[in-house]
Amino acid sequence: MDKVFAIPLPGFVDWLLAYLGKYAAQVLGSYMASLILLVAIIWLSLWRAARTKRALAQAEARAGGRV
Amino acid sequence: MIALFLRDLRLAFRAGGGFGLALAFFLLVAVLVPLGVGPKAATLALIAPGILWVGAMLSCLLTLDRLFATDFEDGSLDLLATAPIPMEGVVLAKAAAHWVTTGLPLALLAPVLGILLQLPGPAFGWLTLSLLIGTPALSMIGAFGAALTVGIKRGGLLLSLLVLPLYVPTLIFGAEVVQRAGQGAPLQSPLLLLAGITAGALALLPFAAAMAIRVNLR
Amino acid sequence: MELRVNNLSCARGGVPVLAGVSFAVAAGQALILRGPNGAGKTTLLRTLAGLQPALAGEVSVGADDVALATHADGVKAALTVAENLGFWAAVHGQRDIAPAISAMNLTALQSRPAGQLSAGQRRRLGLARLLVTGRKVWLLDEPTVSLDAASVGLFVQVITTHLANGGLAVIATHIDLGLTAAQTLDLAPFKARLGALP
Amino acid sequence: MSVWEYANPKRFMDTSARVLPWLAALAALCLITGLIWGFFFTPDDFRQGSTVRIIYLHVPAAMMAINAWVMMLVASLIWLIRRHHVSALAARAAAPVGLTFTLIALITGAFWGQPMWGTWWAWDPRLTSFLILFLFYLGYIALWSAIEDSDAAADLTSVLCMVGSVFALLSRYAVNFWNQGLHQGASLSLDKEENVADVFWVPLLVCIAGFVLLFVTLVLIRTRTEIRARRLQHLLLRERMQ
Repeated sequence: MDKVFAIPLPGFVDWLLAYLGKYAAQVLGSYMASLILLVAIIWLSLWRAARTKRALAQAEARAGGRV
Repeated sequence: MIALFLRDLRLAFRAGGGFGLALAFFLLVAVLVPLGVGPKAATLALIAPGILWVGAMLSCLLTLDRLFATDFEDGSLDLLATAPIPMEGVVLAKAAAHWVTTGLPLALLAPVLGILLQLPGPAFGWLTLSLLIGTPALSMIGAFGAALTVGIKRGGLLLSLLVLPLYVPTLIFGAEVVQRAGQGAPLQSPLLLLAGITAGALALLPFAAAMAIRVNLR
Repeated sequence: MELRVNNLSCARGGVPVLAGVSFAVAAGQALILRGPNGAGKTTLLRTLAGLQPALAGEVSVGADDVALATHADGVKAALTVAENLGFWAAVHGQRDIAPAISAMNLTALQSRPAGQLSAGQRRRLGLARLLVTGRKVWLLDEPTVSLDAASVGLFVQVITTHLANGGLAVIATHIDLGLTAAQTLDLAPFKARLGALP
Repeated sequence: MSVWEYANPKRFMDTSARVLPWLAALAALCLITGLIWGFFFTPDDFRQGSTVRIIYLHVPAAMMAINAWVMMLVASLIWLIRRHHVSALAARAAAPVGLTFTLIALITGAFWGQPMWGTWWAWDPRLTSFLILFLFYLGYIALWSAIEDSDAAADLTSVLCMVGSVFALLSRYAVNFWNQGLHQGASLSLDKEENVADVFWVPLLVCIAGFVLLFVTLVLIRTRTEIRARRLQHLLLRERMQ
């Protein structure tokens, strides 16, 4: 399985660095940082939504029909 | 309102009123910076306006979180809310008392600290003048921050997080006046803008602060 | 001068405490609020004083003829008794604090910083403040807490003279003040059930 | 009378439940196509070299950072005037998202300017005002979490948002004034699109749409969570009162 990945990966990285030229560090850096932040806010929002939904369901169950 | 202003002044000068606190802190800042930055007159002269203004700002901040908190805790704020003076008046009176006990002495002490920081000669007068014009805004904005955090336990840290970003315009224009005075450059525009911000803050913020206090008293 | 309240409901910190409270207090009358702790006595007084917006219902007295006495007396420890009273007098546009000082028997303590007063003396100073406001409607929250028997007698005297010259009072208290012109209102039946969420 | 004067959260919850999947899919679609298109299929800028690719992250993030604050301001006003709980909670929900976009704008802006300014952070007026905006977001979020009673918190944060907006504008102007001599203006000004060749233009628009949709999706998700959290708090309160 990893053999399939091994070949193109280093090739891809070299190709990418060449493609981006002199400022590869800046471009990759900003894209990596931005994607990490975006994933973080999305994951945090979804995780908190699920946790609150679960806690609410339990509370409503405990409260029974009297709500 | 005058009665409240005078009472606060009396309280500040009484034991434990914290009158000298802000001045001592300001002196400390002016002493510590050269120890950190090094004694070279050239570098100190360059950063003196900024350091003096930032020092004045932080000194103002020190006594702000107790501005309403003591009255809130001993019930005076509730009673003041039912008194004939409008809450906006209460906020203005307390901000004025804070200015007289903190902002004014800072402005008068600043030239002395300017000497410590090798401030260029022509800038001394303007330093005091810019502080005199700018510190009322610092007190008013600070009073607004104190009104927001009056109900919160240990609100002091939150107060500085809320208030310091609001100090940015006053800091920039205030330090700019002193900077340009040192270089002999024309300084009408930063001076006028500084005065404009102070006027705007004194005119509008009492209403925001009064609303915040009414919400916190609910 | 009359205090009319009808169908008042109020909340504390967003939680409903009382609902459908109605009563009227004529000049010269006093109303004693009874009810267990947490029944909403303080919340009701704060709503009448205008510190809190009522959820529903009306209160007929304006916010500026009301004088409130809370658990915390609003006394500054660093100021002397005279200075404290002088401040509150100035705030309310009065000048003369002598009658208030003599009424609550504080003459001997005049120049003593409030920080050195006992709880009872401090409470007497808090109540003396009421006399200095010159306001007709008194809202008193447990006024006799930490007062000794003599001081309670003194306080009852002050209330009686206040009612005699046309004032009125709403007092949340557990002890029997022995006021002649007083009705009692028990707040327990007005306890608000938590509104159902939509 | 129910204690919460809701702007019928029921209707909001139902409509947002229906709309959310579509919004999320559309946001993902726009973001992915825009970024890939901009990253791989546009030529280098003759002056900027490949750093121009950062435009596809920086400009949308910067725009959304400002629009998020404006949205919070409008939501605060609606709360203060009409007492709609949903708009107060929406303002609270938008703040962390706005904070993240400001961070993205800051980082990408700094990286983008690095070759030109020679340092990883330059006190360029635009970047500095985003730094100040970042502080405003921090203060706003901190105030929300510092107050227990949510009605009082909504009022206080609304006032802070309004006062903060005025001072943010003042700071924006003051920072321009303060930085006259330090740095010559960036050769490619960061916000203006008109001097961007059209080949960059279309993918940039797609990225901006992607960011807007992402913002709306996240705010909806977070607002629903706030409403549920409010209801949970209410139920827990009842349990304690029983």
